[in-house]
Amino acid sequence: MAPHPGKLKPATKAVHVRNLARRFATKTILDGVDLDIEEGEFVALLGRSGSGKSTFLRALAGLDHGVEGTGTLETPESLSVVFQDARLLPWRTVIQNVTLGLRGSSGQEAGRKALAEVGLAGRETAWPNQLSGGEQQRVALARSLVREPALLLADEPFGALDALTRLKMHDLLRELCARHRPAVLLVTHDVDEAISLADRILVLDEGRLIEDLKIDLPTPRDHGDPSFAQTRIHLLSRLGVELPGRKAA
Amino acid sequence: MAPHPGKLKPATKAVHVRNLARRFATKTILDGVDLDIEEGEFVALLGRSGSGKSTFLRALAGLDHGVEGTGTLETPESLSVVFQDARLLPWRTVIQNVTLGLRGSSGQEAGRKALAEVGLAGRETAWPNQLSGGEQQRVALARSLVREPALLLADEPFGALDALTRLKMHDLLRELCARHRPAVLLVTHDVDEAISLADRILVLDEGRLIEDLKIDLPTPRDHGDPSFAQTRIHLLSRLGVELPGRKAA
Amino acid sequence: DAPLLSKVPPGTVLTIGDPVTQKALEVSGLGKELSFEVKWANISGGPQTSEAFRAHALDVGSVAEIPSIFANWNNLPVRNIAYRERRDPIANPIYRFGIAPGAAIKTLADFRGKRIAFSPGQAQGTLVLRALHAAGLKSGDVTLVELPSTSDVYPKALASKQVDIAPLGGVYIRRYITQYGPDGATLVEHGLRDDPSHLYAPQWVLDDPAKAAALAEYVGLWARATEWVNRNPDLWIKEYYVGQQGLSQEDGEYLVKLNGEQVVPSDWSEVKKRHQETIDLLADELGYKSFNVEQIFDNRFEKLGAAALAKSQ
Amino acid sequence: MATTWDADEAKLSRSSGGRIVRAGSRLVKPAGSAGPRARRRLGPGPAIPFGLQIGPALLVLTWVVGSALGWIDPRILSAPWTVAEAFVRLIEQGRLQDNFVTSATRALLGLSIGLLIGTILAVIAGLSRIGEALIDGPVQIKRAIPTLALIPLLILWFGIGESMKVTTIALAVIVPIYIHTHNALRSIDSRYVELAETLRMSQKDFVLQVVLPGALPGFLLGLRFAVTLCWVSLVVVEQINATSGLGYMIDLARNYGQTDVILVGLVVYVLLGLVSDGLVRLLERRVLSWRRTLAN
Amino acid sequence: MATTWDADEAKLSRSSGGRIVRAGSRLVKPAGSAGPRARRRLGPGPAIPFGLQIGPALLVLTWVVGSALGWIDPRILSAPWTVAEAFVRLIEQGRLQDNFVTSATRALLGLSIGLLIGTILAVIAGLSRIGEALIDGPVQIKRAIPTLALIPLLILWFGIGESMKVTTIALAVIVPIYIHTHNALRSIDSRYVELAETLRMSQKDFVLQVVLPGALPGFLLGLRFAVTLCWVSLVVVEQINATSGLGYMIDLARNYGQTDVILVGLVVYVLLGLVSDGLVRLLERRVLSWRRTLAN
Ligand SMILES: Nc1ncnc2c1ncn2[C@@H]1O[C@H](COP(=O)(O)OP(=O)(O)OP(=O)(O)O)[C@@H](O)[C@H]1O
Ligand SMILES: Nc1ncnc2c1ncn2[C@@H]1O[C@H](COP(=O)(O)OP(=O)(O)OP(=O)(O)O)[C@@H](O)[C@H]1O
Ligand SMILES: [Mg+2]
Ligand SMILES: [Mg+2]
Repeated sequence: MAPHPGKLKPATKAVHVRNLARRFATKTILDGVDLDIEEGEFVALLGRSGSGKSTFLRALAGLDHGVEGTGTLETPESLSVVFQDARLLPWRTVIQNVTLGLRGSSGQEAGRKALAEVGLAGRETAWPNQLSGGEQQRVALARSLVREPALLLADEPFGALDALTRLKMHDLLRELCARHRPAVLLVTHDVDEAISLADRILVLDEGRLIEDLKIDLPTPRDHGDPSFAQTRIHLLSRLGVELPGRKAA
Repeated sequence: MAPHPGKLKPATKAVHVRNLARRFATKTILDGVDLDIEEGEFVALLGRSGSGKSTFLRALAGLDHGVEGTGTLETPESLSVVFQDARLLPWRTVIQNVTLGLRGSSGQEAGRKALAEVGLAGRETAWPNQLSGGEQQRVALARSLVREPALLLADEPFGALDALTRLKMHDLLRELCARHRPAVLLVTHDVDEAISLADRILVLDEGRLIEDLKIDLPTPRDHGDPSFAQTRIHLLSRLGVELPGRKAA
Repeated sequence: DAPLLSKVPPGTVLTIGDPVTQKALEVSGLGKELSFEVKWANISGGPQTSEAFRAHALDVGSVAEIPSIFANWNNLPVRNIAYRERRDPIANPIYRFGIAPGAAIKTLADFRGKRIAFSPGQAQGTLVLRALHAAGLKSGDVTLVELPSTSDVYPKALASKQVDIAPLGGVYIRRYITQYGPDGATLVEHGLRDDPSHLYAPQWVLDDPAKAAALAEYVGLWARATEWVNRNPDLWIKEYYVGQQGLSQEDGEYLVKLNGEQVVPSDWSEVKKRHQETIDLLADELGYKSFNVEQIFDNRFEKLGAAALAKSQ
Repeated sequence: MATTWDADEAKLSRSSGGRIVRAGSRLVKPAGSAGPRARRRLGPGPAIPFGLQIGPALLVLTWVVGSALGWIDPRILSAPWTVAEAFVRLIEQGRLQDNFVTSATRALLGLSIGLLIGTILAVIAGLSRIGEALIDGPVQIKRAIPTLALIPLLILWFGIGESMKVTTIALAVIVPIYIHTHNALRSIDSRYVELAETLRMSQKDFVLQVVLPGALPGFLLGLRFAVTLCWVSLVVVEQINATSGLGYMIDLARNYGQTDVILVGLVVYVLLGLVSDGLVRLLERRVLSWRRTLAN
Repeated sequence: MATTWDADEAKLSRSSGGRIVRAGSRLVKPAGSAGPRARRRLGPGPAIPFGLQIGPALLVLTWVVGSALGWIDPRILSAPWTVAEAFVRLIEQGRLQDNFVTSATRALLGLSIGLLIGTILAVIAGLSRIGEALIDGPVQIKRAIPTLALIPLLILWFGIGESMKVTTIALAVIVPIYIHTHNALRSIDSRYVELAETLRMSQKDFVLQVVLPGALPGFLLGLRFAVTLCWVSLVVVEQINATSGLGYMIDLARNYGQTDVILVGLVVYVLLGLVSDGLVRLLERRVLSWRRTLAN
């Protein structure tokens, strides 16, 4: 692929991807992905297990040193990643993990506040391995949010959370988006979650984005709304779930 | 608490727990839990993040060496755990992880078959860190299933799976239960998943089981069924989610 | 002491740490005359030999005068059983004092106030003490710098002017002067006798009649080997220095010349007198209790070496 | 046919049907006390109090009993009381204390310098390929050359004074510190490095928060080697122009064949080694308290 | 104001608005080739080909140039060509080969025995507190005693023959193998131990599948120390009743002040050390290929 480093997109595009391909050995994972995300846009990415969602996120974050591939990528420098695993440094306390690399007492303060927002006030000095799975995930979320990035890449950040905590985290994320308007790319397995949060939903399959759906429902979105249900059924069918009368979890 | 090692329950109880308490430092996590699970019974356990579900499972599995506590526990010796993290040995290949500790070529054969069942045929010789999050979780599931335990303790075994893969795994689990009739204790955050799989649903809160609900719906269960929806609403309210018109994810 | 048996009982085994004689016996063919079994050990030097004695791993060793003295001070009863010296000891000393480049030292008397390399417990160390004694100095009149005498530590210490004086032996004498002579390095002769060479054995070996008889036989061969080396310098250079020790022909010739001719006297009274002086000096300088020299000589062996030589000629 | 596995306050039994029953209360004391064991525990279990002291104590016991019963030839290995007498004598003469102070100064000075240099070299070589290219080879070379053979060169460069001794010790210490820290650094899980990259950490923060704490277990293992090495090196360096010091004391005694003094020296070495190692292990337990490993 | 970060086949630039642009294709060669770098990479980056050989090569270069230009006094450090001549001479005489074979036999025998015993001791002490109580102390004691000072005792117990030499080397090797393996074993993440417990693995399977592979990185680091130690120990053991061997050769040359032969000996040591260490590192890369660390 010919490089086009000169053709910078207008600054309103937060993410600009053209013809992105990634391969592991003989297996092609991404096969010509094109994507633009506007500033402040909230995009959800769905896809089967093993379809390449994490691979795509890692490419966007520039973490795939040494992975074979081609394509053009443009992202803001200020981006933040919530990894699929919580990825807390085991040798730093919870608060140290949140404020990693932040400077001064304002960083400390912000870290403490973010921890409280994810419901972990008072656990500042615990070691990561003293937390439950969901608690670890929330610390990782707090670590990303406290940085107020221009682009937030989140790989199933709510996977280990119960219904109530999950709703709280949705509210937290919405609030953050309203305040700082970051572009968000959220990987999730929960179709309802995608519909209720995102402006746009992508489905990745066989290395390509086979679906790019604008969601034009009013917020807050009602799960009972017929168009909500219709969108759900459409997306599930794109994911291969075609069971009328049986609603996927 | 006075020990009652003599009072063995009749053998039809797979799990027999009385007055189980567990504490970390000053924090009481389990505070007098009583539970009986019949042989072949499928029990789902719901609870907020940090409510002590994993702690309870670890106590049942006898893994909480050195955790402070009291109570009586009785479990079959042949039990198997799917941990909340996939917990694959990074230095063993996928197939070696599945057949860990199994003997002979029959073990190999069973391992290969289990891998195929979770959709990972052909990935036998990959290293765990070459798998996606959901793939790792499925390997861990295969490792547990291949052992055909009398008691299966599974800590959010489907958390990282997409809708389709998750349905397939549900079917796989149901099939295994039909064949070997193990007692199952499944921790999940997905209320619908709990309702569609379990014979009984427990809710853990503040160290106690605040709900013990028999599910008497016919199988396969229809998510659209009014009593399904009612059960969902009831359970969600027990989990603190009380938003009429807004259905939790 | 029980008189020596005239014949070595069959089955006697002796472990001998005397690699030079071993080679001489081999090259000269004298080794074939040994009537008992020998296990050779490549061990030399006082501390090592004494350690091997202590472990009962060795029956006899070949050293200079000092080790037997220290062994007796430290609970290891040993005795000298053979003695040889150089034909012209003052002209053919083993050691000379190397003088650091630029240090104006011409005689022993100039040692006052200087830094001297000193290795306690080794022959070189004792030589330093004896030289000071001869010059009428006490050890407090100089600075003794403790350094091991192994390897080229002494020449290096002299060359880098870390010490003013150090006893040098063997090839190091010549090498030091060729290398650092141009910078002003010199040598000083000490004019003392530093030539005694002994065979010594632990008391428990000497108390074993069979081993004692074997030792007696060995002393005879040892004397004849010494004489053989005196007479066959060329073959000795070729077989030992060049062939075994890996030296150049030139170095071999130099060492043969430096060693001069070694003789085995039939009378120990002279050496005992000098030995007693050394014991007294060391006792005085190092704070040990002096003892009678007779304690470390086994007189049963006194005549054996010279007798064997006389018989063979 | 229930088998009781643990009688400590609580019961764990196996009933006939292949079932595990556990009952009773347990109060876990701060560290290492045994609660009722759940299933066959594969780890080593809780620590035995003063467990690490049992081996050495048995050795001393063997020595005492063997000497008392005459099994050990005192010419070969002096009896403990002979050594104890020599110990007392050396202390009364003030020699042991003096030698110890001299040696400790040298050893600790060399240790500190070696620690600092070794760690810095390891970080440079660990984080930069060029640094590694320049540093790693020379350290491997230093390590391949026996110290004894290096001494003449060190004399040439550093003379025969204190600086040569401290340098030799520091050079000895650098090796394990460098190799362990470098290895530990390079073994840090790449997931944490990725994390640091996305957090846009400064190089300094990366070193201080990710690399050094992550490499700490390796560094501490290196430190365990370093603390004994700095004592052991004394025997070599104090052969050169020393008039006091533990190594000097042993060297002198070896030259004269004073077995009891040698043994006093060795006993002091052993004590120093055990105490130093014990201190590092204590430190290890404290600063690595975040770890959950087979050991606890 | 776009800065190009990497010119390798592709472009990574920073545009003025704090944005990162990457474009172009990259074909990743099997190992270590640099693709376009995404963001500032905090790790050391891809390996430099033959990087580890650069340091030693520079040292040799300094030696050659320094000697040729007369900066290095040949009395202090013989010139490389003098050493090369000695090398050739020793090989022609067959001495170097003979000595090497003798030494290699001793070293490798000692290494094998030490490896075996060290690993077994580490596993026993790692998995049982009683084993640790009995084994750990004595190993620490061995380690605290300078080999030089231990020799007299070893002579007492093993005589002055080959068995003493091989034993001394084996004892030297046991220390790093034991300590590293034991430490690595104890550092295995308790999560994997828990897993093994729930899988009802046999003790044997636990050791073979969990403990040993998990402790392998530590063991291999110990092996790196062991392989150089077995060569370095020769200098000490071959002072005692040896008639051939590299250590003996150096000793003899030291007696006669043959500086060129000494240097040949040291060069051989360095080569042996570098090659042994390199082999273990190669092995490391192969058997630890499952790891994703800072290094790759
Ligand atoms: N280092 C690697 N080497 C080889 N194959 C890899 C590697 N990393 C990932 N893969 C494979 O690439 C595919 C895509 O992986 P990826 O992690 O992107 O999936 P995913 O969509 O995130 O899946 P999940 O929802 O399960 O997390 C998977 O089949 C995985 O096995
Ligand atoms: N080793 C420990 N030390 C101190 N507190 C701990 C420890 N392990 C767990 N906890 C605390 O105990 C509580 C229960 O943890 P547990 O892992 O059982 O929660 P959980 O119900 O599984 O939550 P999740 O759904 O998030 O996984 C949590 O608040 C956790 O922080
Ligand atoms: Mg993924
Ligand atoms: Mg949990």
